[in-house]
Amino acid sequence: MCYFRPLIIAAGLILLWQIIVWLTGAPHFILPAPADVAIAWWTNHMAILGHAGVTLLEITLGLLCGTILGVFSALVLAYFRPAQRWLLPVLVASQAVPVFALAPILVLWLGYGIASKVAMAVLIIYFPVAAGFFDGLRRTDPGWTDLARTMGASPWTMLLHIRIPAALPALASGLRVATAVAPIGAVVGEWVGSSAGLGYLMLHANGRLQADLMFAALFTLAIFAVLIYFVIDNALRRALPWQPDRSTLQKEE
Amino acid sequence: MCYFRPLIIAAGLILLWQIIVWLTGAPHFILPAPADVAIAWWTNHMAILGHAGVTLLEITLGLLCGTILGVFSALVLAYFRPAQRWLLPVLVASQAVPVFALAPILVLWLGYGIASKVAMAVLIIYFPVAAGFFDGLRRTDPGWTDLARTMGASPWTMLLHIRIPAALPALASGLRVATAVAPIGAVVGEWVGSSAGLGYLMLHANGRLQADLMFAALFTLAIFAVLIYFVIDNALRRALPWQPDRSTLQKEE
Amino acid sequence: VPHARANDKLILLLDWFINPDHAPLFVAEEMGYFAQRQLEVEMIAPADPNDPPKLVAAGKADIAVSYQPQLHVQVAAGLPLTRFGTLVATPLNTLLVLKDGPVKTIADLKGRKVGFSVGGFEDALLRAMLARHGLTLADITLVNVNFSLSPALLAGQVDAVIGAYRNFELNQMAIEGYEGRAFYVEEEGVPSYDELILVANPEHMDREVLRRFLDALEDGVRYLVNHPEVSWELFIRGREELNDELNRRAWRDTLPRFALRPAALDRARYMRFAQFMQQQGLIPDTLSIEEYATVLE
Amino acid sequence: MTNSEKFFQPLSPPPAIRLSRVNLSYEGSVLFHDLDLELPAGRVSVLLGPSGVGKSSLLRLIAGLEVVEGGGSVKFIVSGDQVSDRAVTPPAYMAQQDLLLPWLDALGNVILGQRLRSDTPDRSRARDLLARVGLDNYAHARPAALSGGMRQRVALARTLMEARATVLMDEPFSALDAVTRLRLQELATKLLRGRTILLVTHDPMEALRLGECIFIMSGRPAQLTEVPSPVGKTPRDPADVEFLTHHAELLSRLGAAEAGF
Amino acid sequence: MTNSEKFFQPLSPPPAIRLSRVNLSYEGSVLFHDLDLELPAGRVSVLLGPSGVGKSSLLRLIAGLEVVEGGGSVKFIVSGDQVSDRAVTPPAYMAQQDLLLPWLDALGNVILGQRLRSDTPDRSRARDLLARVGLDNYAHARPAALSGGMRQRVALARTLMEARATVLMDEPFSALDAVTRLRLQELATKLLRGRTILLVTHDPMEALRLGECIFIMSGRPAQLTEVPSPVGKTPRDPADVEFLTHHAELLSRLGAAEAGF
Ligand SMILES: Nc1ncnc2c1ncn2[C@@H]1O[C@H](COP(=O)(O)OP(=O)(O)OP(=O)(O)O)[C@@H](O)[C@H]1O
Ligand SMILES: Nc1ncnc2c1ncn2[C@@H]1O[C@H](COP(=O)(O)OP(=O)(O)OP(=O)(O)O)[C@@H](O)[C@H]1O
Ligand SMILES: [Mg+2]
Ligand SMILES: [Mg+2]
Repeated sequence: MCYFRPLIIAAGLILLWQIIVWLTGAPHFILPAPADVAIAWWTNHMAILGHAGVTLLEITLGLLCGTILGVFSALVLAYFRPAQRWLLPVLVASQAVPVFALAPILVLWLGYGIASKVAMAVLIIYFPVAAGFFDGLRRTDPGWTDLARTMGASPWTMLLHIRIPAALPALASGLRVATAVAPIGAVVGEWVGSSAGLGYLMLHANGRLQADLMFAALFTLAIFAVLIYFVIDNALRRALPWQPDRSTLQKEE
Repeated sequence: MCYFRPLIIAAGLILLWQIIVWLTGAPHFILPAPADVAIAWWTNHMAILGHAGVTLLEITLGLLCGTILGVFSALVLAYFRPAQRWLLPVLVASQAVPVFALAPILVLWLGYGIASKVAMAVLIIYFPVAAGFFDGLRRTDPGWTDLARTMGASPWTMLLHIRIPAALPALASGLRVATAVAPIGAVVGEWVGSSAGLGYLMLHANGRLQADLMFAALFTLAIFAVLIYFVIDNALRRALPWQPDRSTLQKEE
Repeated sequence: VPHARANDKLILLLDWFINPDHAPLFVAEEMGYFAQRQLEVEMIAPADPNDPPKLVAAGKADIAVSYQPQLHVQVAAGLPLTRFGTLVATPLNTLLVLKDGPVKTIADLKGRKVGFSVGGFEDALLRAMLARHGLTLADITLVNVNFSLSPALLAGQVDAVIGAYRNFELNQMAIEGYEGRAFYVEEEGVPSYDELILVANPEHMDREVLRRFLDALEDGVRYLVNHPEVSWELFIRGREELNDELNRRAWRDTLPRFALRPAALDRARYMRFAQFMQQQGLIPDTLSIEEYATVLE
Repeated sequence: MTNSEKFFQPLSPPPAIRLSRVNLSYEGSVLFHDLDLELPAGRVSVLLGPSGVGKSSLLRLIAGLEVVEGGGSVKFIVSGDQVSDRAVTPPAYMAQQDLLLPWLDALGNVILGQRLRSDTPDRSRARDLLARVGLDNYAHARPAALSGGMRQRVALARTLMEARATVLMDEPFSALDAVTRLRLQELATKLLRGRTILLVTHDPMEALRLGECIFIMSGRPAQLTEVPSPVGKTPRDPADVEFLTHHAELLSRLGAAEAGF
Repeated sequence: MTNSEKFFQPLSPPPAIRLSRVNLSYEGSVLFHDLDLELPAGRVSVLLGPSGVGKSSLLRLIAGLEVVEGGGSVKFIVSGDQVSDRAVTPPAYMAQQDLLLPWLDALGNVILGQRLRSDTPDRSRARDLLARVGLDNYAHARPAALSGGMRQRVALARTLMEARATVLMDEPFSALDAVTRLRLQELATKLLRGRTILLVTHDPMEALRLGECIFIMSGRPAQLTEVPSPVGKTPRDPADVEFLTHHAELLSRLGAAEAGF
């Protein structure tokens, strides 16, 4: 059952899509039917999978760097009052910068290699991580920190043994959001200028009016997104066994 | 002091920017110096403010609808097991859809008015809200729900009086992220065919290499982003007085 | 200007943000030529130039400004579209390099980086241009620079860019203090084509209304060519953000490129270009011209 | 007669509670194996036993918060052998932790049950109960601003507010000083008279003062033994000589229970 | 002599604790006004008082968790009048709530202090202490899987693990059954002998068994009264006649304290 879940989910997404096509009667060059997309997928599956590999690499690197940067930002924010006054606004402002403003700058500094794409993805990914973790760090039960202070904790051990573990559930929340936006982060990164990746493929297909190919790539990306999300969600639940977590609330009532 | 804070923050951002310009020696058509941008801002301030009004409206509507939709999604997810199997993947997949794939569809369904722009913004804004609140709803202290069950709570009152208040801090976390991404949500929304708004202005300026005008608009947007973030952050803290919340952890150690 | 009677409403999607390429449309609007013909034209700018033809094909707009090369691809892909007018009758596309850069001729591109913004057929243009100099696409590196065609060139990120407009990017570089060298595509082995055309959905279009539209547009072009200075004032009226050095220069350089007879169709030229598109593998076969172009009587 | 006393008028006959052959285990460790217990109707039963033996788990089981494993049952018997569903006469449950909701003030916590059942909250009765537990001035204080004993008193008021025919209380007076404890024992006995009560306590004195039946839980899987309780109406006077004998005996039994654990 | 007993060898002279003119108020309500208190060095002082009077607040104040308002001071006096800083001999503090960290198992919670001070954790002593509080089999259980009394015992083991010269304990035995309580009282007295202890309790018996000085806190602002404690070495035997007299007197004083509150 557990192994079929992704397939069922994919089937569900396809069904939903077909229903939307039926209901709205959208023309095929704007929203192609799943069958057309399936054909396009199959005809181009080598190309799609090749591009998907690139995007997957970007997603992975983006998530990795984004998480590290986010965690680091949150710690700095939580521990230095000036940081909160000066860094937080900068971080918030950074979220308002659109790709096209940043793209030339990133390319100028980082070139057209993978670095500029990962940087763009990181910009999108790190914020939910930083904000979630920072919120968690602000909310530590004062009872625990009081206890730790009487035990002679240094700022560092307080962080390591009390604040960070206590903020992990909040970090996990942030990571979940980050995981969900990571694929679009990678795609946006590819707009910065690239010659490979699902984002590039989509842009290209869009330019050539190959809506079916574009949606085939989009579908691949969506499946990635869902898979990565559930893998990370599962890992996070396993990593935090002490955390009350009802995956559903229905049974109880 | 409190009233000068935004000014000081703006000054800080400008300084940072000038330093980056000096350090990297980026050409002015890629990263203009603050002074040039200030001139561009002043020469075009009527246009910028006019466009800013449109974007502000989109941000507000996007945040409003996004929050409502996010809260609603989280509740559905938390309360119906099938929803979690079917809806959650769809929500996650929705985060992977790039603008250019969605723009024609949105225009097809919602026309050229503000609706399609707000819909795009909502797509970006609602997810952090939904994910944060859903996480909060999953994590209710089982002691409280047990107590409520012995008191004869109905699913509805359990939700209203126990689960929702207990999840409010997590919802607040999600809302903070949503607030930070709302401006870019509005800008991305403006790509869905528009003739007004800061996003339109930026894209327009970018196309014609008016980097100074683009950055003037971007700076306006960033100031908006920071202001909205702090207003909402403050409101959230006030709304949850029972929540332990150290705005900084420094003093304690 | 008579406004008394009920007008025919037209939604017109521009190909991109408002710029001097759209001058005849705005002059016609400002001079009241549309209104005189009982037309009310709403002009909307998209962020993605690929969207307007799709939306016209889907019946969400009446007219779109699009590109001839795209038209061939779109019709081949089954979109119900037809060209019924021309706005700019020559290519604007160029391959652009820095004048004092290492590239003096197209042959010098061997082993170099060429930037492009994904539009769908830049690689085909480039392939045709390179072929005349005994090169293939394998001899160069194509880089998608998406949002930053001229910045990439000026900052030395790429050695050339394809897709730059002769009336814009050259002026842009001049303003920045760089001199550019443009290789005009129609001089380098690509058959000449109409850069900007007007398309409509042949299934829904009201020929009589579109004809009136073209008449108004023709009046607009005529006035524009006869009174360029007054027209400029009309163009920037209420659009202050357009009033800058670049647009002024572009305005001047675009004037000679507008189609003076917007309704006219050169069938042989369209068929020749269709053949080129087919040779480049962009379309499976050359359709009969009736399938993608219309002359409104 | 005050508002709350009126409310606490004797009810229609309260149910007896019969546990038969209940089983419960946590992660492989068997807590209860075929455990039987009968709590007489309308009486105060007291449960004592070493820490960690399973007293709280038994209360949770009766409250319906743990699933009875392997064929056992918890029945609420109204009169004769007529079994009533837990849903009809659900027991009020006061947990070992106070479980106050941090976002509600003391008053809000007391009327929580009515809110959860969508009844109109009876604020005046809640205020009266808060006054009786000595918290008249703290009706609008949030739990974070209350001391441990004050929080426990709010939780007690909340349980009394439920006014159920069966009441399960897990160490309800453990955080109170001796004097307040005596006063609240009296209050609870008075307000809950005629209901079926199960009270967990660690204080043998409390057990002897309040208990009409006294059970000791010991061992793993847990066994229940009933010990004789002093005669006389509750709450009893601890100065009594008979009381002291009982106390000594209870202590020695508890010692034995502990040893066997 | 086991590992932990070795560790608990008498220390260099423990400090006396002197509070002079301390003030504390919460949201306008004055809890302490110019309060003075001297806790003798190396002795067990016991603090009793009605619920909500300010006992926990006093402990928090001594532990350095509340800021002393308006010129008052909390001093740790080593010998004669030599004042040592709190930082030199920080008191161990066992709060009224167990405050176990849910992500650590029992053992992890016990060695938390060493972890926080970046010392190498002494696992064998921690295990020994866990065994002494009766939790040998639960070293690797997470707090969520422990009963209330077991959690309190882990918190006690954690406090003993600190082995400080001054120890502040807030109702450390409140969730334990009578027998376990006696045993752990003995354990604590043995392991902490010769240290300066302040113990808050609600149980007059416990106060009389363990206290070398007994203080009653009452009123608002709170007043402290010292009451005479029984003679003899602690832990005392409650069966004693003198003990019973003391008990009766203490109860009546507590009643008075309550009435005045
Ligand atoms: N954070 C706070 N904010 C406001 N008031 C508080 C706060 N903490 C304690 N108080 C008040 O201070 C008083 C004393 O509290 P404290 O916890 O010291 O009482 P206590 O003597 O330990 O009582 P108990 O025996 O019930 O534990 C109480 O009336 C309480 O309402
Ligand atoms: N969620 C759980 N998971 C695993 N074990 C549990 C869980 N809850 C309780 N236990 C175990 O069940 C046993 C009984 O717990 P319970 O809380 O019923 O004890 P108790 O008799 O109430 O003790 P106390 O007097 O200390 O409150 C304990 O040994 C405990 O470790
Ligand atoms: Mg218990
Ligand atoms: Mg206290």
